[in-house]
Amino acid sequence: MATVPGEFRFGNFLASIIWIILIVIVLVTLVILPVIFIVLFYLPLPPVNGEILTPYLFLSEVVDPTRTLPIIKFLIHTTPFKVIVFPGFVFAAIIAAATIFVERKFLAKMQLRVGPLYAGVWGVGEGILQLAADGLKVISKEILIPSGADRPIFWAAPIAFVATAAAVTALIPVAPGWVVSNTNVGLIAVFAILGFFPLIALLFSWASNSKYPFIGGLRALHQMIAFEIPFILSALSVVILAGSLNLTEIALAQHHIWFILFLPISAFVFFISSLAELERVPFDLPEAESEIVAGWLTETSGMIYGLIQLGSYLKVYALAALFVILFLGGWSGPLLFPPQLGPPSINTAPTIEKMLTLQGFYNHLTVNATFWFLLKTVVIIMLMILPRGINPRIRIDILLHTGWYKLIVLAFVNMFVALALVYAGVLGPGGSLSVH
Amino acid sequence: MSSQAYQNNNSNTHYIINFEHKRNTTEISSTPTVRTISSSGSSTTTLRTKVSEPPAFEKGIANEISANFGQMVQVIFIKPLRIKIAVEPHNIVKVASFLRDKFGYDHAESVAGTDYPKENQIEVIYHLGSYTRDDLAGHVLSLATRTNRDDARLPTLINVYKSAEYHERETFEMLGVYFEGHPRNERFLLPEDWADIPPLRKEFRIKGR
Amino acid sequence: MADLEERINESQKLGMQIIKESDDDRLMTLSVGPQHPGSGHFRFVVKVDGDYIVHCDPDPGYVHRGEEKMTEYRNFIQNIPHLERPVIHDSTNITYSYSLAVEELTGIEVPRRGQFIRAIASEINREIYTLYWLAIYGIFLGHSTMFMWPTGDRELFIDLLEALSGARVTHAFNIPGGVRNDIPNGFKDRCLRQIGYFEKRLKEYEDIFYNNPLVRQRTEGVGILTKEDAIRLGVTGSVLRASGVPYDIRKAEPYDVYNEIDFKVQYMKTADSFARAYVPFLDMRESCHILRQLLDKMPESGEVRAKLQSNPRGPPGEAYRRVESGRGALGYYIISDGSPKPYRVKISVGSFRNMLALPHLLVGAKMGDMPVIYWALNYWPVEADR
Amino acid sequence: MFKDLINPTHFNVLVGKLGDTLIKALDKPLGYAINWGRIWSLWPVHLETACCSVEFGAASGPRYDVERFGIIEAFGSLRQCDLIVVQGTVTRKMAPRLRMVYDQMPDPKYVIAMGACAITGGLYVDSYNVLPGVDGIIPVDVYVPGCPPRPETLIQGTMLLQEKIKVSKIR
Repeated sequence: MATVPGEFRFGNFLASIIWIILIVIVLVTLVILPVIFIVLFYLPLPPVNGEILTPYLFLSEVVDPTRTLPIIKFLIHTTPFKVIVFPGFVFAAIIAAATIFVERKFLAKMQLRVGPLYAGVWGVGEGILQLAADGLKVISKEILIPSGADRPIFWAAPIAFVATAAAVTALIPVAPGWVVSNTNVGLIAVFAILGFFPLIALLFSWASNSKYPFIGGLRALHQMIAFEIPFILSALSVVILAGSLNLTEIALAQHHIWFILFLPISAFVFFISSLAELERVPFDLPEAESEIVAGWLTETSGMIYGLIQLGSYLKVYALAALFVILFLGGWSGPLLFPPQLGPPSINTAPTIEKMLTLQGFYNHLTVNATFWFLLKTVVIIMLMILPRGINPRIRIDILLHTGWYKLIVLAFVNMFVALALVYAGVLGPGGSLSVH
Repeated sequence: MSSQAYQNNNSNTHYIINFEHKRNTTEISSTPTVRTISSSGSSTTTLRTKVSEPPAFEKGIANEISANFGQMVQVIFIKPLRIKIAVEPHNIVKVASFLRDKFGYDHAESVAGTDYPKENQIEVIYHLGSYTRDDLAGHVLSLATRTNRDDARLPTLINVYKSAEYHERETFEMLGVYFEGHPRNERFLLPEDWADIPPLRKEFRIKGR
Repeated sequence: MADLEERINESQKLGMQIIKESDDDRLMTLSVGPQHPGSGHFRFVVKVDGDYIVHCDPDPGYVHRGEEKMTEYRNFIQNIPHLERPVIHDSTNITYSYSLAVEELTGIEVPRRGQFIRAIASEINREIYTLYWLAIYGIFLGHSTMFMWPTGDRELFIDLLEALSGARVTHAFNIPGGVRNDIPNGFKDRCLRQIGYFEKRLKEYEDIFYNNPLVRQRTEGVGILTKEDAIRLGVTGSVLRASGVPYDIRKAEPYDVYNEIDFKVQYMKTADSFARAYVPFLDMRESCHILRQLLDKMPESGEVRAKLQSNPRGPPGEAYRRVESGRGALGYYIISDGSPKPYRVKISVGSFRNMLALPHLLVGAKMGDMPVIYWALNYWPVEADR
Repeated sequence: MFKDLINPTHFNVLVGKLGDTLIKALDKPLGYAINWGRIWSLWPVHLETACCSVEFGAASGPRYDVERFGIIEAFGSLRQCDLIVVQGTVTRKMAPRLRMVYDQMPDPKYVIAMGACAITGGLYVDSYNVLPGVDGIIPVDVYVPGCPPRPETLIQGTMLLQEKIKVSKIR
């Protein structure tokens, strides 16, 4: 409801418009242009299709469309882009944000209600901006640090939480070439990083210096340690079949037959222990509301809470993607996308049409791989959201009992099946069914 | 039952409750029966008729109690499903354990304290019910005692009826009746910093009235 | 050991005071306070040794509003609105025994149709209360769907009572002398339709909650209240019936029209938290059955309310009447001294009596069992504090 | 809109509206966005003071579903919450706890006094243990009358609070 300001005069209105135009001119000339020049003149620019990219060439190419595409293609393949945008943080953050929104709507529909509705009312859809609203509010809230709290750890732990979650996403290959770090020991690196989480939970709860977080932190520690071993054992049987630790090779090994057909039990064990790692509902003990007031998150307020929530949903994406790579064959799937977007035209098509069909830029294999990878990850994420609607929280000793006794045994069972397959020569290195 | 008068020959205090209501004269155990719940058909309710003969079953229980305790127990009234007996404070524990063991009144439903400033007395009534005996299922026996209002002290019935623990504690807080032997005669429902007199006493006026 | 002694006396010389590590240092005292999501308006201090609860001390009184004192300043009819506030979602039952006691004192006789409508309203209110209790029990177990489904179905019952009395929860419908007004036409088949739908929904509750293995794992064998303990502690209602004592006031001391209804008292013998959670569920199913009988036995026409003089009063005397509310036997002990205002009203509620079982059950239980045991006692703090 | 142009007296009002939206949208874009964020994600603290909590539970149920407005009720710790709904009577024993909860909450916090007892002591104004109205201990933003207020009234109360936040200055 716009209220008419008291003493409004037309002159003020005009003055404010001129004032704004002035600010824009000043900003552009004094800030933006110098930055561009510095980037162009000081940073060594890479050669693009044969010629050294001089600043002037770059500026002229910005105008000529046929040249912009190769530059973009070049920029995309550099590592900073991979780390920040595609298979790295922003991609995972977008999926994490989508997971939060979908979870609230999905849960609401399961509970016969509507879920966030009015947040994005400008015709954008029925609640799509709810996440933006939560984010903005959480950013703008005051951060309360309890009096006896250990200040440095209190600040470091949430940042470390998000960092480790992002680190896990960095190791996950989304498409054949698209992985941040294609190390040969990819799987072990993932488990090493996942080992950080209980440490961070305990450090943070210890630093917040109050009773309920302390209990929550201990529970987080017990829970994650108890479920680390079946987690690794179930992945071990995949390594036996795939014959290598490198995640890309594991995904490639399942080109014909996904490992879930051979290792259903260890897939189940992997899924259950990833639920426990993520503290999802059946294993929601570290932040059990009705027992220990939001567990180790009790003292988090404002942005610290925001960071931890972002980190935990990044972890949801990371572990879902890990499940997809280990058991559902990563990005293997029927080819759905045409080799070129446009008609099979000759090279001399006008530049605009070439640009529209993303001539030098569109690679149908990558797009197809990413599509299938995303499809499977979304399915797994929905599976991870489902138990929150139908299951209660279990008690800490039942949790530890299932972790130590039941899941480890199950993980072993499937390992024998894997070994039998390898010795029978069906799969594994040199096996009849295996890829190479 | 307008004004009850029951005497207690060993202590010379007379327990006479006389309300201003002067209508009917003192009767020891007149039992105005309001409603006879007949099991058949509609429940006929007789309006305030004086039924001289109280129901047999309750009469039997009351007689057995008074036979066993003679003068110590005073039967106030016997109504269908309700018996009220009055006991001296110092032998209430004996009567209570007798009731529990002999008759199977195994739990105390509630402890109601009432303040009679005119007689300078506080009456505490234990409503005893029975879960074990089926024929006693609907019955409630009110065990009443009276204590002086100024230093109200009563022996606790916790050892006989564990279920009366919180009720007695609340009566202490609300009426100031100190229960000897009760482990925790202290603040229960009222705020910690309650400095006023026990609120359910008649001279405690609530604001504005 | 010698140097330890030496160091101790030496430090005492310096004025330092060393306390030997007693039991208390190992225990951590937690206040499950009025703000804790695991305990509504109620606080209990819990001493925890690791994951086991060693000592529990309930501290009610956060919603003590002095109902009993206020009854002495209002006449019989004026007490109805504020006497139903302790359990606004079971308001017909909590004022039911008050009306019965006042009728016994003042000698009013309730017409037959009024008694039937009163019984119908109290059964619907029992459903509303139990559904709210079940919803909170779900959220205490972390089962958020189990909060939403009963709360949703409860709205339909609230519509029924809203048609009856005009208000969503605080009906003030049950007054000494009968019922405030007659039922609207079409109420009967609307009620039957709702009961039919509800019985199908009860089946679904069983599938998602009661037969859910995780819920079973979490509640079975937790907080065993043996039959002798239940009787000794004097608990009442579903807590008592879950320990194997088939005691229901509607059967033991039938009031109004309940002696014409044949229904079975639902009870279980396993005496653990699951039994205490399942008995209210069986009660809900049984009260659907009762509602059907009430609806077709109700006389078609007739008065619903006895003619009352302006300020009903009766000869001095006392009355103690009880009713089976959602939380067990709910009794009113009213002493009248002949004036229209009651001389003393003592409300004996089920929650206050069940509270005694809380420390008894929590000692020795695990931290995770705390909400499971606490809310299975069918405890509504607002009513316990009165 | 066009009709205003013709009538000169309304010209100033039209321009006023334009100027106002312009100033608000541009001068404080960030503030406007943050206010918008706070409006659509009010997280109430889990504090039940008395019998109105039944109606607050019904409000977060499927039929009235306050989560449409971004109000999620199941928050454990009060560090993450920014809205206290005083659900009913505040007794003298609950008052210090209520004040303590209010102080523990992070800064942009709002209070809705729900029910007649929270506003003025309502039905229990003459009881010896009840505060006549909660304004004495915590500053109240929105009063929601009723005993208990229907969930629709509660939602209207939250919408009033949202209007209040929309025009409030960014602290």
